[in-house]
Amino acid sequence: MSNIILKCENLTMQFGGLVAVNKFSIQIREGMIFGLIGPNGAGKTTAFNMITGNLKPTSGKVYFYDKDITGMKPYKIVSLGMARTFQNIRLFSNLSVLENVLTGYHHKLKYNLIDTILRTPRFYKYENQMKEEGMKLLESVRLEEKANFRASELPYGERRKVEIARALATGPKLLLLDEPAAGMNPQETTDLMYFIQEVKEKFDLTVFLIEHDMKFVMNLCETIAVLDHGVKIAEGKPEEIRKNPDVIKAYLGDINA
Amino acid sequence: MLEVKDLNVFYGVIHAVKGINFNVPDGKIVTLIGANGAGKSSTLKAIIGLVRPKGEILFKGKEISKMPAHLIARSGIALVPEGRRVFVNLTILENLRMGGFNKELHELEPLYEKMFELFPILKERAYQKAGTLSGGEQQMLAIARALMSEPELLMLDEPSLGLAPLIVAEVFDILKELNKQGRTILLVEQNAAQALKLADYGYVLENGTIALEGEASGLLENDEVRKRYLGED
Amino acid sequence: MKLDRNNILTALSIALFFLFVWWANHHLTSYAVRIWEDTLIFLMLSAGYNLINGVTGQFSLEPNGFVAIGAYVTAILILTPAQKESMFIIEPMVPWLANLHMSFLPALIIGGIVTAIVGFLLGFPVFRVRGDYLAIVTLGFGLTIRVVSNNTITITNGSLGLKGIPTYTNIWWCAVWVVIAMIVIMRIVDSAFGRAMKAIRDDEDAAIAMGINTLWMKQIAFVTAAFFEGVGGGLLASLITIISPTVFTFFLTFELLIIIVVGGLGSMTGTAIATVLVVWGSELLRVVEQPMNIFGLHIPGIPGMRMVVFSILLIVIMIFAREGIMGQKEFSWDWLFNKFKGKRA
Amino acid sequence: MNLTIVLQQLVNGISLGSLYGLVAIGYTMVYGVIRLINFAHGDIMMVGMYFAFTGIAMLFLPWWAAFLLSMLASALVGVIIDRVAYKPLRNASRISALITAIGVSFFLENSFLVIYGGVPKAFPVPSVFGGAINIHGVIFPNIAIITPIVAMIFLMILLFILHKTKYGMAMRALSFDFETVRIMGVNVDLVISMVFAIGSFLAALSGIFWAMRYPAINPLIGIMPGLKAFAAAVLGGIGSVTGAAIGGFIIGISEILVVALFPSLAGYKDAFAFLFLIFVLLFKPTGIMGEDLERGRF
Amino acid sequence: MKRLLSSLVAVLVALTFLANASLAGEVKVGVVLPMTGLVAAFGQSAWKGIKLAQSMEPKTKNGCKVKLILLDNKGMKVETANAVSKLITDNHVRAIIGAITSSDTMAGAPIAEKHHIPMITSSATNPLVTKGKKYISRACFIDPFQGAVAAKYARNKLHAKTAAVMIERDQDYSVGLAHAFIKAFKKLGGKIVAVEFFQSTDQDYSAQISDIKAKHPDIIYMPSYYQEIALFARQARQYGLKQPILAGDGAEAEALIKIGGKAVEGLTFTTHFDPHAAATPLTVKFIKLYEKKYGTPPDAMAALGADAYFILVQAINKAGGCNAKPEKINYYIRHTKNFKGVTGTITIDPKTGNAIKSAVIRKVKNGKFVYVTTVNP
Repeated sequence: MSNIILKCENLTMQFGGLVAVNKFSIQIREGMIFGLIGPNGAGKTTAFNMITGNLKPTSGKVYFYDKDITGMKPYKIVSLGMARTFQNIRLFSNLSVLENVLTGYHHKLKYNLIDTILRTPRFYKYENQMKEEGMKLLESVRLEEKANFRASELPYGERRKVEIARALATGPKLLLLDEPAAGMNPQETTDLMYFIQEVKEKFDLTVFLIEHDMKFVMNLCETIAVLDHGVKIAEGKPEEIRKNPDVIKAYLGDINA
Repeated sequence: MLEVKDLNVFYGVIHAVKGINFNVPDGKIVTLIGANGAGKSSTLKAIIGLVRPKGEILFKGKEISKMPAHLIARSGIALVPEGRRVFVNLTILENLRMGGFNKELHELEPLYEKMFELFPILKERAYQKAGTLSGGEQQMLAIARALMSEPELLMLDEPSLGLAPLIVAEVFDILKELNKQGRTILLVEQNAAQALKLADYGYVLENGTIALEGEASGLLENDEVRKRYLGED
Repeated sequence: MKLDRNNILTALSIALFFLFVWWANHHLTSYAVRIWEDTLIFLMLSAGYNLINGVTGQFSLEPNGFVAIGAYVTAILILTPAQKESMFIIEPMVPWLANLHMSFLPALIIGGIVTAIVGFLLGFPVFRVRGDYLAIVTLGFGLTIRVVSNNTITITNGSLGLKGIPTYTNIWWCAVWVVIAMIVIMRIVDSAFGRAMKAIRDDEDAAIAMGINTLWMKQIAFVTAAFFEGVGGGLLASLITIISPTVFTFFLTFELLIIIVVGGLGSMTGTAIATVLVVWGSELLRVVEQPMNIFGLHIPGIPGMRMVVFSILLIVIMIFAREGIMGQKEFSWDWLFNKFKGKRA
Repeated sequence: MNLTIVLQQLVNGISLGSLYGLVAIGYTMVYGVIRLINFAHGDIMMVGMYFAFTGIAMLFLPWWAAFLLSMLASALVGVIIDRVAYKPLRNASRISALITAIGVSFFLENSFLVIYGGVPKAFPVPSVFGGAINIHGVIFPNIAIITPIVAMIFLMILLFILHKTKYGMAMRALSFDFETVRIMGVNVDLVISMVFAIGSFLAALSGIFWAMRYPAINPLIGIMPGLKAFAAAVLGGIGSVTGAAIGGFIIGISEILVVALFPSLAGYKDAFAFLFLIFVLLFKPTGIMGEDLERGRF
Repeated sequence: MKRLLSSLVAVLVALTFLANASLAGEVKVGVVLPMTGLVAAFGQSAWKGIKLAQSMEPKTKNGCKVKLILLDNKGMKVETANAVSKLITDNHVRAIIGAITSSDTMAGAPIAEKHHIPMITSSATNPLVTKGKKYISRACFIDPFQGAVAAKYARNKLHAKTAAVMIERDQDYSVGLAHAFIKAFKKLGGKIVAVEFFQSTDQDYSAQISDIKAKHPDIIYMPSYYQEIALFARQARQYGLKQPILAGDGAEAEALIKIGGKAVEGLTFTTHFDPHAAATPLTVKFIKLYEKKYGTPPDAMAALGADAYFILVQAINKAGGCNAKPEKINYYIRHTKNFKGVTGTITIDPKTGNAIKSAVIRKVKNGKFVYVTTVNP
């Protein structure tokens, strides 16, 4: 039995009178790929934002390896080992691919401002070390040839990969992916599926993802939770979810239609 | 009804649509399918006049590619934009009114009634802000808003995006119904399977050019399409 | 510091720059030297401003406030106690300031440090808001500084201002400080800190998600800018020998804003080019106010036309060259060599 | 400090506040629609004053005709500014548009300086607006009473336009989404021109009342009220018309009352509006009536 | 873009040469005035006076044209310094008239001093402007004198025991003059019961008025500029504040009466000259020509500007006309004695460069400025 890496207890988020997420609880064990599905506006991204610290939950708790991280600043959560991507890929469009990845190392920067201004040997040592690591990371995701391209010059599918690589640079144990397959055709989606699998093995990750593409989620995830109108209506293995009457009623409809 | 000849769209140096030709015959549903970035949305934007294209666009035989967007819209084309883009700060009724912007006041009442008949959910919440609607309901509103101008050609940009499979089915049912009533529809979709099931004729866009075209039913059987766009091996 | 090609070339060009300063000081009219002094001070101010506004993308309108603080601190420190006593006719100066006196360099540095501290303290409240709200809040700060300097008579002498400030500033002081400012700022830009700042500019939420402490990065940019704007204020105070609250109006901020936008937001090279263009251009535009004879046609001088033409030029530049001269591009030796070899940068 | 004086100051503050409010509405509407801080807006106030001055003192028109013509001409100036200087920059970065706005502001100030000279002109105040009423020793200048009434009337008209006419609806929709409004068959440029026309019309109205209250006008007179009106717009929640009016009232009243109640702080008056604004923004970063900046408003 | 810029620069450079191409046989005089910016009104007035003076006396005694080169300083210190520097080293002027405000003048002074070019200011009244300077002189009296004249008049003629003072906090002119008045008024046994502050851009004085009203002073002293004084008077009278208002030379302008209307009736102020109690023949001539050219009587700024010009031309003539050396011109400016100028008889103290001249007290009566009395130094 492996450790529980992420635990949410009764997470609730209220915007004015609207309850976006209501008493959301899940447990994710180390090494698994966990999927969260649900229609638009069901509160999936809100749940994500509460976990990563972008939003402070109205009530409820988030634990990362038994450590209470509720309401902690996002950049601190990152340094604990949690990284994320965004629904509509948010790269630093004016930076190069390599520079995008290097920003991921920032929270463990080993030289300070004085080193920067005086260009001490320490600056050169760690700057070069970072760049080497960044290139190695890009090689491992087969993007090394694009290292000096501006992020905005890449095609869509590669941008998603860069975004994942950038998240990997922060050295996460848990990777959160917000609709990674959005806007991709079936071929690209299949590629991405293998890519996530590969990355997960290579970097020894736990993955938590939100997705719309049923096939993608069903094939990739070991456990799936379904969110509807802010409430978790089901959780289980893919085949269980597929057959769950509540899910069919609220979300899937007649899947063969 | 609509003839597109040698259409090109440029964004600065990026050549998004590279000389495509297609037709939308009267009373039919035509669909454009393809991957993200293939040029589908750009084509729709070029037709409605939101981007300035090179080439010829004939609507009911009249060249419209040089006209400003609001005049194209008035000539009888409506677009349901990608991501719905209802006016969240306006009420549902006001959204509909915006759709019928160029209608006389007395023409509006019967149109409202017609929309409420088609989409009963909108009637219940007519005086609420559109921002309070769920994603599926917003999609309904966006379609109703487009229909308010009584367009001869209805264009939809990815209406299924981000919706639960259940709602997607509902939306496509409505499109089928509209078509039955005689509305001509140009549909852009990534959800190729659903779109082709609905449409009469389909075009497959790849990198800004038309890679394949044919009867929708034929495309559904095409191996290449099955592999690349329906995700079947 | 490594002795590679780029560093040697940089050192050489700095030497060349100082050679130019030496030449200018000896061969140009004192008017031209004076405009160069203005240019260099403005370059320092805009380089700092560009760090916060262009590189970090925080739309701040603070410079006139910071320049004022630096100018006042430096001026108070280099004025002699006797001068201060004769100047403060309304109310005497607070005693601990009245008797402070020191030489120019420490006064400049203290001016910079005090400004940096103010910047640091100001950063906490203002960076709670973003975008246009940040603009209005910092604009309010500049205004507040002016009002405060009008009213804290025992420190600033109110609207009477500080007069007879010793003239230490010359083109050498300006040149050395500009080189320091440019080196420090460009080194910050070309480091992990600079990358983090640009990341914040491109997408702040994504930067947060990368584990970047965005408040801290904004603070580094803001405080660095404040330091150099403070030192620039000190140089300015000693150059014009008299300061009062009206020296540091919005117009100063707007001029700097124009410089960094015309040069290209985020590009220090662009800033340098634009500073020269704007400062010298504004001087050359004096022509339009003079009576002229062009091909026998006599045009009488219309006072005030310079500002009309200046504003029209500004609008035209914004409409037809909105990315500025350099965009976000930066001059570098690698870029030059690649260009030389005909390679893609 | 007795009650009568407080009352008198309150009337004063309301009247000043309604002038700020009228200008703030223009800021807020333009910002709401094209996301631009129209720095030249305060100068439109000045333009309105000079047009009215020209009408009365140089063309010898009856005052009401001069006022009306001035407001219409200022509305036209607003539209021209948008067409010439801002429209080409619709898709440019916000900062380039902002700098252009600063350029337009400089242009207006300096060209009026060249045309009319920098020497302040005495604004001819029609006798209807002169004089004062004395109620039990409390003196209310006529203008201080008329101003808020006129301002309220125009605010009501504006709210009617915004909420009950289709072009008003289009303005509200525009603040959310340009392209979608366009594909509804709406001539977006026309609607934006209307926004500028309305904003400039109200700014000129405010300018004329300002000039009757303080009948000395110069080409730089619009700067300070413009900045304060902008602070008022942000305070009220930029993008909200009612918010702008409320913000104007708050700044006008508090500015006058602070000086009245704490005369020693009079020197800090100009900073006060901004300090107040900063304070409010720290607790409610979107202003009093404002919603999230990235969403549609009005 | 680059091509556009370079051609722009080329055009500008070409224009500079055109503008600088000058004719022989002229004496160049620089003029630095705020023609734009917040104090543009004063600069524009002074320029009118200077231009008219030049048309009255366009040549030196030996026939050289006096060529005026006007540079705008926008009312800013940095610009003033640049302008002075440009005039001296670029245009090679032999003397400079300007600037208007004391602080702008002081920003330009060190440069003139360094190059030994005489600079004569028409209206900078702060005592520090000429202090310790060899090449800076002025055509106007200084603040302590004017403040004392006002205080004396208030105590002795108006028999005021108490006074309220309205100070424009961000104008050094106002602060300095108020300071001089308060000092002198107290010395003469008077009492200051209220000191009120306001800002240049303020247009509403109702709060200050309420406060003054509560303190019941005998007079109100408001050393400010005409626009503020007129607006203050209007509001004061509207709110029933009836005490006499006393002001300084900043009040003198037609606009005061136009803006203030009935409210400024009886307003009294210290100033430089009165056209009706004509001090010199030049006064009469100047006023006549001025009214003919501009349609209004000259204000103090215009008259002082003209005096600065006349004093300068006289000094140039004495120093040799066409070939006058700047040092020599300066010598004769500083040794101006009993010069019958527009604003009265002017003597410049060779040691300090300050003008020794009488002050005039005028008041508004029936919508016109009338002469009250002359106070000699």
